[in-house]
Amino acid sequence: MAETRFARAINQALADAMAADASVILLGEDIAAPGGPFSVTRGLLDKFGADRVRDTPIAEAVIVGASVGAAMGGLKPVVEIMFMDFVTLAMDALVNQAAKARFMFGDQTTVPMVLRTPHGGGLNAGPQHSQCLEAWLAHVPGLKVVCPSNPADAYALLRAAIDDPNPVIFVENKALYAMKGELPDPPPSDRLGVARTARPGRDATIVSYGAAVHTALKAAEALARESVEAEVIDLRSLQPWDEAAVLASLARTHRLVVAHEAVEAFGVGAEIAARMADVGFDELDGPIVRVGAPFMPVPFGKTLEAEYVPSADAVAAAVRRTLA
Amino acid sequence: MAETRFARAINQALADAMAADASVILLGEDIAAPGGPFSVTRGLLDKFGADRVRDTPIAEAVIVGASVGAAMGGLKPVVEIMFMDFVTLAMDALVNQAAKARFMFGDQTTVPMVLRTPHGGGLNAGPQHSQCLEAWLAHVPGLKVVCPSNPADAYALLRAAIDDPNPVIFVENKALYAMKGELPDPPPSDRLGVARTARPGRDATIVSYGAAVHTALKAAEALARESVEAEVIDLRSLQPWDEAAVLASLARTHRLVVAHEAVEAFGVGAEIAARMADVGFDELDGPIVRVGAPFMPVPFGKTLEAEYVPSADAVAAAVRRTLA
Amino acid sequence: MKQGPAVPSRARSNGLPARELRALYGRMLLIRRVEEQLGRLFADGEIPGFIHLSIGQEAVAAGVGAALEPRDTAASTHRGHGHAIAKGVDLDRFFLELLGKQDGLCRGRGGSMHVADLSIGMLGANGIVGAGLPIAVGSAIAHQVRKTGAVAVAFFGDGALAEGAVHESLNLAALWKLPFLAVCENNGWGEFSPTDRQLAATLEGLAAAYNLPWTDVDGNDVEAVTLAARHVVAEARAGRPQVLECRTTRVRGHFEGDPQKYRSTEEASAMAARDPLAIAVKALAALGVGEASLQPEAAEIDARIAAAVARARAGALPGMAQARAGVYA
Amino acid sequence: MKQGPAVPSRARSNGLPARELRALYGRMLLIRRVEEQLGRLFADGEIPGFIHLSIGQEAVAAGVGAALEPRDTAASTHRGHGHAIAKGVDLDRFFLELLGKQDGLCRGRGGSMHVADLSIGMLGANGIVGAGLPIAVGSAIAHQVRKTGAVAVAFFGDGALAEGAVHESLNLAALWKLPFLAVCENNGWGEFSPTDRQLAATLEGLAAAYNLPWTDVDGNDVEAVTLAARHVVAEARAGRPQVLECRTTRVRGHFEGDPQKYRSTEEASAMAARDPLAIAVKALAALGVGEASLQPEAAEIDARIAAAVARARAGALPGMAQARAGVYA
Ligand SMILES: Cc1ncc(C[n+]2csc(CCOP(=O)(O)OP(=O)(O)O)c2C)c(N)n1
Ligand SMILES: Cc1ncc(C[n+]2csc(CCOP(=O)(O)OP(=O)(O)O)c2C)c(N)n1
Ligand SMILES: [Mg+2]
Ligand SMILES: [Mg+2]
Repeated sequence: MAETRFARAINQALADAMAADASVILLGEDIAAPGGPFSVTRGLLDKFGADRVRDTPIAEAVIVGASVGAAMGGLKPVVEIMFMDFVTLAMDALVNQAAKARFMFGDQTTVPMVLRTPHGGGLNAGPQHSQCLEAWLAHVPGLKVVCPSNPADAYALLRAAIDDPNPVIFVENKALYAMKGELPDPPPSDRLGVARTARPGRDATIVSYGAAVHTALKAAEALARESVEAEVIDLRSLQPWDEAAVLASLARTHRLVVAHEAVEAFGVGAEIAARMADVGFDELDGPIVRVGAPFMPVPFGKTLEAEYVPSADAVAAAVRRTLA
Repeated sequence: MAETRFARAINQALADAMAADASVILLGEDIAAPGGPFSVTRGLLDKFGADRVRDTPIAEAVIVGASVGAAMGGLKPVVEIMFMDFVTLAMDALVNQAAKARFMFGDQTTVPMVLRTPHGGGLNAGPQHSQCLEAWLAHVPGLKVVCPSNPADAYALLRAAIDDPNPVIFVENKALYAMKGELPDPPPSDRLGVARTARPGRDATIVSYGAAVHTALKAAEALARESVEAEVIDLRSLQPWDEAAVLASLARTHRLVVAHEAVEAFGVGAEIAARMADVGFDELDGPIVRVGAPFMPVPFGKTLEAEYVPSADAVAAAVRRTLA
Repeated sequence: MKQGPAVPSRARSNGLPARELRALYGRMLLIRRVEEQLGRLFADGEIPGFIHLSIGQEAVAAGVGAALEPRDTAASTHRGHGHAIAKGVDLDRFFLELLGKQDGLCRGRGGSMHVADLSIGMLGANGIVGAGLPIAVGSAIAHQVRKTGAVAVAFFGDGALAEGAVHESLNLAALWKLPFLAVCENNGWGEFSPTDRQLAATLEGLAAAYNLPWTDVDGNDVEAVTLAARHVVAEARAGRPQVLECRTTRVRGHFEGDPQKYRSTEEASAMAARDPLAIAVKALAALGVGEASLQPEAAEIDARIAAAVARARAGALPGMAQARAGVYA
Repeated sequence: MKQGPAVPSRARSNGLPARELRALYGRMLLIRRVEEQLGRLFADGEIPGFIHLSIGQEAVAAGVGAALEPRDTAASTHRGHGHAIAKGVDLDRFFLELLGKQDGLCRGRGGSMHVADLSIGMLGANGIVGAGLPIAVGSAIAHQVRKTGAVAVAFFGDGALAEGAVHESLNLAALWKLPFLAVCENNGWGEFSPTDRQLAATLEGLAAAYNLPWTDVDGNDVEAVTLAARHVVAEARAGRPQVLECRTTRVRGHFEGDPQKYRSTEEASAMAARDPLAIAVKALAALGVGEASLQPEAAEIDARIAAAVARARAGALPGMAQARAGVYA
């Protein structure tokens, strides 16, 4: 057991995966010599050499597209997109190539690549450096999407993502990079698609992922002071997501709130809510309430951004509303 | 009143908008001299000249990005992306530039552009020429998204989209291009965000848009033979969408089905369902059932694609299920 | 064959031996007859979707294909039948795919625009203009890292030069000295518009800008293409990425069914004079191989195709359950 | 000033009159002092987010800015303060924006990376590398269609040359003969990596490929930049799109707070020798304008900035309701 920061856990997962498998390579802007804009890849160039840890030009379309070709050619590329907002420049490679190659070529190939990218606000980085766009990718058959909420999960899920034969989008909330947490020794392993109960409770279920899990936990604490015991489910994996776990929780609590930092409308929470309004309908004793960012670009100004990012108060209010 | 094909109604809307406003220009691959791959822009080059009707290089990123700059510069560009699958190449321009310019520049400018693009299957065009990706764009604050189901709406909504000071994505289902319908004379005008009741009914509400409206209507006919009267709501506009109309229908029928051609998971229907599971919860007497494409790329083969595209049977079964 | 400044000037070599030229002719004829057969099947409604035929461009596929080794990889375009055949795709499974059948190369899920055969390094046709280049660049990275000794080739059309991804790819290939070859099939058209109305640049100029050796060749002369391809493939294999531009002719419409109102009759006759098969026949005659002696091979090809078509017609349709199971590995 | 082949060779002109050079010096000094002030405010935690300073690159902004008319439009980059100031942005509203205040140019919603002032044709800084070019191309289309007689300028860094959108833009501008000028600020760096490790191409070569006249200028010599810019702006205005490459120096880190471990002390001293302000001071001295006579202006600038900062600090914070109302027109 060692106390490790989130960013460092990712670094260690990359290092361990590269040590275990010579076919794992890293690509990205300023990831090699400079060690990554958030220092996530620091030291890996020295450990594994310039052939396997590559600083790329500022050219998102080709570095993601080349990752597809490299993955079809026997490598396991892990490509970094500096801010999730920039996946807009690599959507063809992700959606029309990576996601479809296995299916459209009749199961001839796999595309074992991982795209790591940070999302989320909190840095006042403004409208083009803060977006949470994971709902797009979860809508694309052939992609998997993962979003850890703590260092141990970051390690375990990244190892699982690299081992996965399919293209996996690994989303890292920037606000979590500095977070400390226990990283068991030997470090944990896991598989994709399994949720975790972050806090048990019987009165309402709060489904969340990434940094919003901590918001949900804060809300649960506040609610506990009102004798409302909210169960917090950390999805960890968004595509596939653990429908059984959410349904099982709902069957105990009969109330559902879904919380995430992404824009609420047409966000990941919509799918969770919609699915539960179908398969979980008989369990529902109150409206399904979502908490997400308002329908606006992420504002730059400090006070604006602080109001923009969904708060524990908002999550607690949502739970109260569905219990009312 | 004149019987007009869907493609022709779009052509007329473009011609009328260009005649009415010299700032409307058209951009796209093979839209000018060749008249468009689906002949939608036929004749417009002759009518309005090469300055206003421009064949572009095969370069989606710049033609959409340039449309943003042109819109900020006093023009009203209508840009065609040949297949919706290719918006993957223009997402930065749409999402980081067009959608945000007004907001992030503090209301200084508007971006009055329209992006027309066909989606949907039925042509056996395969995994990269058939996708329905509108859910992505509906998730982006600053964009509007429209998807007409018939020639009159295609005309009216396209005129409204061109008049709108915001960037509007105008989605045309390829299977509808040949569809005939009445185009009133003078042609209809409308505003964005208003749904239409395509068929009234009291037993269940089917919410749909685009080509799937016709699937829903067929399902409603079949259900009527079983004495189930389904109301079919044609959303027409997906962002913003007419929540009040859907809620009002639900308040009468108490059962909800959402049907579209896009992949069900994380699709547009998720938002409708999630919203109704919140604000419409008290009205619901049965599960909300969604009907969408299965979670797989659009397959090429005839029989596969035929099974892939959601059927009237599937919609009818969904209604029966929520009524059970 | 004209070469860019970065390649040592090299006179058109003594030419290929008759045996090799004959084999190339056979390969081109196979492509031609397959395309013609596909045209008929499409007209008869037996092929779903749309298909882009490479008639008039066979020499590029055959010549480049002949210069490649089995371990080499190739990413193709929407007009990819010739590339697949030249790389050595199984004809039965090719036709099965085009007809959307279960035993097709892609199990009937991809069709003409996605024909792939990874077992022979054919990385797939591609429905997205320009998208094959990043994939081939990535394949070249795999070759480089894994030291396979192989080369990755990207075929692309002249129209694709307007796409940003093509530039990003050329830059990366040049920067990282990848075993990469970019083959441009310059047929003068991008769909229904001449490419000179789409491009302000020439590939010669672009290659020079990226410091990539550029070789220009008559893409309808299979002997010239083969000789040039051998040279550039060898260079690429040695870590000197290359650009090969093949001037060629799109004889049919952009896709089958295209009425081609935008083309002149002069162009058609100019193209006829440049028919790659006729050029090869003439070259063979000069080497003493008479046209009559080529007949048996033609008959053989036709029989092979007929058999493939028969099998494809008889092939089972794919089932939805298996298709759905193929989304993830 | 070195010019590409497509522009008639033109000797460095006789130079600017002292009055003009002095004004340019003043503009550069304003940019420098603003940047320095921003650096301090950032270090003190008064500026949210991150900021990229243009210290060492002032001559590009001032020189190109001086060659533009009010009706001309300019799209900028993440390193855009100088461009905005040179185009004539209101300093109070600029500082208000950087501090995230309600009366900022963007009502506190955009900050440093999105400073825009449409009233003076400043189309916005941009957080996406390369994204300013398509926007400027579109602005040039608007100028062309609307016959405004104006030019659209895109500033971009050398690192942006790897982005596909830049190529698509150069091609379209050349093809459509747009009143368009691409200004590359070549400072040798893309973030923390030298651009020669990112680019296999030179802009000279690329411009030549697109048939765009290319002009190379010492980007730290404001006189040279101004003269070159006047020429290329006039050409662009006449429908002959242009590329202007300015060799310049990024004196600070990529962003404020960057410890710059990747840079050598030699580079720092080489940059010091090329300081655009010092170069201008020397040129002014040669024209008889002594350093002492420049002091009053410096004091004026400092006072102006101090007032702007004071106003910005006192500025009201933006409200969420108004922000939300700004998403759609
Ligand atoms: C990204 C993208 N844009 C547009 C298209 C539509 N399209 C298919 S082929 C083609 C023309 C391509 O021209 P070229 O690259 O010269 O190839 P050719 O057809 O001449 O072989 C176009 C525009 C596409 N498939 N993908
Ligand atoms: C599309 C995109 N990729 C990456 C980044 C991150 N980034 C910001 S500035 C920069 C370097 C740009 O270098 P250059 O264009 O030379 O401009 P300079 O910083 O030297 O002025 C990078 C990689 C970004 N903002 N946008
Ligand atoms: Mg072509
Ligand atoms: Mg730079």
